[in-house]
Amino acid sequence: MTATVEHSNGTAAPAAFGYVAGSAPADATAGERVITYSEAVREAMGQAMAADDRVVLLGEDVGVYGGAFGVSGDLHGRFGGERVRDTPISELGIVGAGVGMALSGLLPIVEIQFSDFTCQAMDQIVNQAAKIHFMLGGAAHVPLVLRAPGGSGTGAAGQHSQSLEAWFAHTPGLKVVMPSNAADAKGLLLSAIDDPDPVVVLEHKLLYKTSGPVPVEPVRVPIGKAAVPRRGTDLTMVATGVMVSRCLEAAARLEADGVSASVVDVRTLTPFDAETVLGAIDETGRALLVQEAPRHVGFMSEVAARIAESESLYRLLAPVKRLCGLDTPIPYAPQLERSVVPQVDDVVAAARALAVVG
Amino acid sequence: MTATVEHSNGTAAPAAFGYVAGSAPADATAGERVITYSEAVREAMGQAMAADDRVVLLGEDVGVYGGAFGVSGDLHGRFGGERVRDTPISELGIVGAGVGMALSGLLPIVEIQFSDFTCQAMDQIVNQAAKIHFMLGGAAHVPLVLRAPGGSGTGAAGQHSQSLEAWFAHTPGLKVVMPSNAADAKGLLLSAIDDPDPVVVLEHKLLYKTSGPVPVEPVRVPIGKAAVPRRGTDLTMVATGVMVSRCLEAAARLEADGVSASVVDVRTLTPFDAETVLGAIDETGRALLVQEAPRHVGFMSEVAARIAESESLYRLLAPVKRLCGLDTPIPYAPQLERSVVPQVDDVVAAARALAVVG
Amino acid sequence: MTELAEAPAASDAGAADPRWAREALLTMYRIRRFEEAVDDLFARGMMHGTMHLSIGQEASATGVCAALAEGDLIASTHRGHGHCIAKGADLLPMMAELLAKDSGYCRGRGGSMHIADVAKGNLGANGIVGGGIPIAVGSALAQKLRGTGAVVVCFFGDGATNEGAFHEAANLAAIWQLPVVLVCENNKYGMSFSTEKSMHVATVAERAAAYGFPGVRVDGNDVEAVFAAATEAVARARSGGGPTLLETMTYRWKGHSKSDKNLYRTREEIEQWRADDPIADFEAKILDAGSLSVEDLEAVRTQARDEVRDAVRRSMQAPDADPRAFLADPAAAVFAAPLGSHVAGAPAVEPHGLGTALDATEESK
Amino acid sequence: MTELAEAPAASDAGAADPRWAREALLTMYRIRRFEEAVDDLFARGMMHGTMHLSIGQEASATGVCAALAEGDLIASTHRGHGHCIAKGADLLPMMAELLAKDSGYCRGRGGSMHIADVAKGNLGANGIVGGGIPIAVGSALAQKLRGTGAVVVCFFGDGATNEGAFHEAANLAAIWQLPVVLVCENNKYGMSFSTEKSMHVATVAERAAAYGFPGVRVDGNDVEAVFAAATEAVARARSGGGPTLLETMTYRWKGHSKSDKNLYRTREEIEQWRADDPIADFEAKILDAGSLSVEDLEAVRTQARDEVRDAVRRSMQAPDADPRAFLADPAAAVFAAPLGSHVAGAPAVEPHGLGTALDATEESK
Ligand SMILES: Cc1ncc(C[n+]2csc(CCOP(=O)(O)OP(=O)(O)O)c2C)c(N)n1
Ligand SMILES: Cc1ncc(C[n+]2csc(CCOP(=O)(O)OP(=O)(O)O)c2C)c(N)n1
Ligand SMILES: [Mg+2]
Ligand SMILES: [Mg+2]
Repeated sequence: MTATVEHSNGTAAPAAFGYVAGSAPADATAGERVITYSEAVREAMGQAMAADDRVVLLGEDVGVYGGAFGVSGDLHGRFGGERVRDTPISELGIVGAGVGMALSGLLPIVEIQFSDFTCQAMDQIVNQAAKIHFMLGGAAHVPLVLRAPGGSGTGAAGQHSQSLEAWFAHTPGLKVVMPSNAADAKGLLLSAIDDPDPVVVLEHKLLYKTSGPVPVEPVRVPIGKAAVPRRGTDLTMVATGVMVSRCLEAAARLEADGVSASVVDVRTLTPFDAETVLGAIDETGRALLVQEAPRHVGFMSEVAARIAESESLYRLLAPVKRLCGLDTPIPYAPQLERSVVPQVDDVVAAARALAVVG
Repeated sequence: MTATVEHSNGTAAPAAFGYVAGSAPADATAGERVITYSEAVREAMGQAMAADDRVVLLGEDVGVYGGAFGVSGDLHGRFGGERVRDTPISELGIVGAGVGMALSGLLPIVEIQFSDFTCQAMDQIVNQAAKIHFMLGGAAHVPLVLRAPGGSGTGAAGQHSQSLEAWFAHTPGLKVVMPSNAADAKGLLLSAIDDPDPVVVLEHKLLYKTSGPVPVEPVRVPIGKAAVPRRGTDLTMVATGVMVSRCLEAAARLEADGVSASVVDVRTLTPFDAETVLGAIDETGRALLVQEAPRHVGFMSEVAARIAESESLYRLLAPVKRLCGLDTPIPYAPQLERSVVPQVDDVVAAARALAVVG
Repeated sequence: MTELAEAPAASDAGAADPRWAREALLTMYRIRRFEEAVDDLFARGMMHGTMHLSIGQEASATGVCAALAEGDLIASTHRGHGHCIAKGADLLPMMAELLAKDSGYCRGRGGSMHIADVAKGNLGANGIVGGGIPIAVGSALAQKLRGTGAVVVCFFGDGATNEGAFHEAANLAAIWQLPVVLVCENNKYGMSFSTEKSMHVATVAERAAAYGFPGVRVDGNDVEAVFAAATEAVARARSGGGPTLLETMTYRWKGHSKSDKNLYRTREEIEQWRADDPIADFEAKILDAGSLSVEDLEAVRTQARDEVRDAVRRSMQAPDADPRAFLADPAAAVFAAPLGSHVAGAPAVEPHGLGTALDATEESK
Repeated sequence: MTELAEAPAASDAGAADPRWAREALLTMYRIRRFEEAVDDLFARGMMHGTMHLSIGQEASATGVCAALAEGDLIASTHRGHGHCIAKGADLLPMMAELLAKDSGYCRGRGGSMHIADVAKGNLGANGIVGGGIPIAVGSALAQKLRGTGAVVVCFFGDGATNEGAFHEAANLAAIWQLPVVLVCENNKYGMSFSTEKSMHVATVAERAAAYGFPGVRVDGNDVEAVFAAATEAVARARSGGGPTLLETMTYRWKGHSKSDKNLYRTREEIEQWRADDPIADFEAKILDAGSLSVEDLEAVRTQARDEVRDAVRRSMQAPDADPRAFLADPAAAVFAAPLGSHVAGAPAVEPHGLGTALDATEESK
């Protein structure tokens, strides 16, 4: 599971909805080095905090402990407890506090230890943060960043392993990103901090320790742009989160068999970059949609729907194929846990089958 | 907006997952009379409570007040405050209490005043109720019924008008039903009370005052079966909740223009009756998918995905068309509120356009 | 940091001070007349949605907001017209909002339950019981970090104190010793469920014991008493002494909302509380103190009545919120427009000790 | 209604009573040896996931559960091995669960954070901080409505008392005067955040003041003191006197979980608490009282060690949870199998005063 460089060359092009970063971007190819995904997240936060006193981080154990997954690391040492603020175990309270801070001149980043605990804070995320700008007729906005790791693979079982992106993507007023590699982890987070609207950044536990080249400078990856880290001719894999690297690995293996696959990294679920995603599907006429979350009413349902209601439908050479997590909670036992979400072998098998249909 | 009888003849056929009601159903055609949707819900609760002391209702203002929408009505008078229990404003607490009651020999029905307030209780719904049976390896189960009205149209604005069914449908371990008429409101609720698993029953505020024929006897409508209240030849409308009656009205109007439409009432979102829904789409080759919820990653995305990945794809005469709520919160002003969710005119227009494509 | 206007000292204030008395009375009348007009418009089918009226509770909003300085903030509730008016909102855009006009505070998108007047320091009503409390606490944390000196008041009802949001937010306010005043307007019912049944303690105020800050109960129908207690709590907050839970005992004369059949309370109880009319009580005190004349009071009444009539008349004539404009670009309504700075929604208080934007810093690289 | 076994009277119990002392000591050793084995298996890479060990906290689980009668229930936490063992679970299916075996309590689907032994009255561990509290309260409401006479104990940590779930559930328990004991195991930290920082009151026990029921703090490392306090609270609950918040002061010797580098506490603090070893303390008391001999204590230790070794050995040999069987019908794992009655998950207590099922009634029509 290696992160790739091809799709990490984000530039601070205007994001959707007209929000433009205030300065020209640094050149993305200059000054890269290989760091981990979690270092990249930390670097983004550190650079933003150094540059702007309004940026603050709060969450459970983000201080001396350095974060449940070690992501905040030394930020507490660098910026102190006022700006890197440990909180009690009160997800609803701290997301709400983030909303209030965002309404009052700060740029808060709230870390939720596991994305599963957003359940505790759904009112503040959905009924407050997402809707305030709209309900107030534009009189206020909520520049809140919510960071939370999702996903399975660590044996943490049903309440600590969910992939909940579909809920957030279905909530008008939220922007939702899922960085799949270190460079995007940094660049998308910088864009999220920049963004005047609430942005949910869904990181992935298994990716934290993966590495990739990341620009030294605070280079934003625009919210609203998908990436195409690999182009092939026989089928197009569309993936989110940890599934992007699985698809890339599968694509590499398939190449040996003479099957040539494109891989699209959705990156931004809302706003969704239909142009890039459908364009890449049109090129091959076969779509394999891969997500970790359960299939039923998941994000890939939306991608399939976009195909079904567009001209892309006429370019399909085979029915769309979704490869998703089973419609079950995530079990504890490693052998069961692996069996309920797509693995590289599953992607290879599904791709092979799809490549010959029709 | 009139409820129809065609698809209300539920029988207590075995529901999905092998759960069979313990007795033969009463004959559904016998002993019907016209009552409102909210009377039908109340009747189901009353009959279940009369028949089984384990059935209890709890929620905010369900007692003397009779429920925020008057649904519980006289149940408090009939069954007393122990079994029709007013609670403080504590959604998380009362859903959790329902889970504990369900684990301890009772059959609780928890009413949430507006489905928007499930946000407060998501932990108990999603991390507890939905997963306990699975996480405990089957050692316990949670026969909890969660009733909550969703939908817009009453001027209650963004925090009181959401249609959140996609979240619940995407949560493994929950069964999700959306009765669209009075008979189903009774019959699906009876099945939900019968069901050994947690069932989320999403009622609709605008439907509460609509009427339709409802069996006097406690006739269950099986969970897991869609209904086809109208069969046509030119296109198939697939709808949920309040959109079913809008589609039926639209279909009646279209008939005058020579456009013949089927209408499918999904009724059960999980488990989803793909056979009936896709079967009805196959018959016409044109699918108009209609929901009140925002389009992006909504339930109709799943229906579209099912088409796109099945043989139904080859029978399509035109791309699938979704007609959904806008991807915005629900605004307050009546003219704005109407404009963000599909109205009968919108269905008619979309159907007309779809009928001539391809 | 902007200097905050001084709040009137408690000693000057009260029925005996003609200026203060007139202001407080006018505010209470504005609230009452505004809500009577709303009630009427609703009854005549000219208003949409549902309405939660605070008639009978005017002294609480008025006394609390009178204790605030310019730049201070409030977060309000579903029963928020009074808070909004007491915090200085204009009646015209308020009424326009309720009448679904484009000139309403929320351009017709929010309605009664979401009216905010951010410029005046009202962070907004809230349709979610308890929803505003964590937000107010977060705003207070921002005031503290930014060193603005501003105090945040959060209004909520007795019923809201049974929500987890109250608990979590109160605890955060306590541990961080934030400049916030938690004002619980105890009108004896959360919808239909009485405080006797919804909690097993006699007062909401004593719930402060769980957080280690003062809890104070006051006659919420006595505008002077509310003002005095709020002034003390605000002073504590402003001086770094941390939060206070202030419980104002009051009563709503009208039903909870439009669906209320008043089955859970007796006519006698309602009558008894109506006899304790905060406005009439205060008028009697004013006349006792001799600070204003009967004619002065009449003038206040007339002014409030005229302002409300004017707001109704003018908003009736205003253009409706326009779905076509809205539908042309719904995303523009959902997401914030491009902004030079993120600081919007904040009161007109300069950041203190806070640096420049990331972009500016980058440019200087 | 099933008659509940009498809990041992507090007067008989303690170090001086050989039977009680032996049982309590054995339970504490079982917990410690079990968790040491887990720690070891984990360190050797033979165990998956993460583990929250309660080593150092054994007296709390043991003393509380000793106060319970058969048919009473508990709800537990992420740090739940001790509760589970103290409530009578078998070590073999516990260990098998952690080793991802099909014979585990949860068939490998739950792991450490979801172990339940419903038959023994353990409603389950919970991966969600505070998640079990409303569930325990609901179970207590069911006991009351069904007239079972059973009491429900809910364990949670100090950190959990900052969650809204604690507040809402405590309030429900209070207003309905439920037979529930809320046991807060205060080990001074919620992960890394100390109670001094996470709350502005000195004790968790005083938070009971917000709900109007007793709050009691006890030395959680003294199994006799815990037992005595729990016995009183359980008796209150059983006799209709409502809930108690019981705060047991204790300490976890190990890190919060596997990711803990112990940066937030000092070596001295850890050493100081390790010196207050609940097991060694109790052994000293037993020897003081002369109820058991040194050889008796040695026999207890041996028994616990052997039981744990046996559980490890036998579960290592047991078949793994099988993905093929699982994948053959995942829905069968997610949803309940057809059941003649809904009553499962309930303790083996007969319904009291409750009627027949809807189906039966219908048949009789
Ligand atoms: C989270 C949530 N639950 C329930 C409701 C429905 N509701 C609106 S107001 C209200 C009563 C609130 O009582 P209280 O806090 O005492 O305020 P009051 O209405 O008395 O001013 C209820 C139950 C809601 N809006 N939000
Ligand atoms: C809702 C929720 N928030 C955060 C966590 C992560 N977490 C697991 S245990 C824990 C600390 C709990 O502290 P406490 O309640 O004192 O129990 P202890 O671990 O000390 O036994 C945290 C923050 C969680 N599991 N659930
Ligand atoms: Mg109230
Ligand atoms: Mg602790």
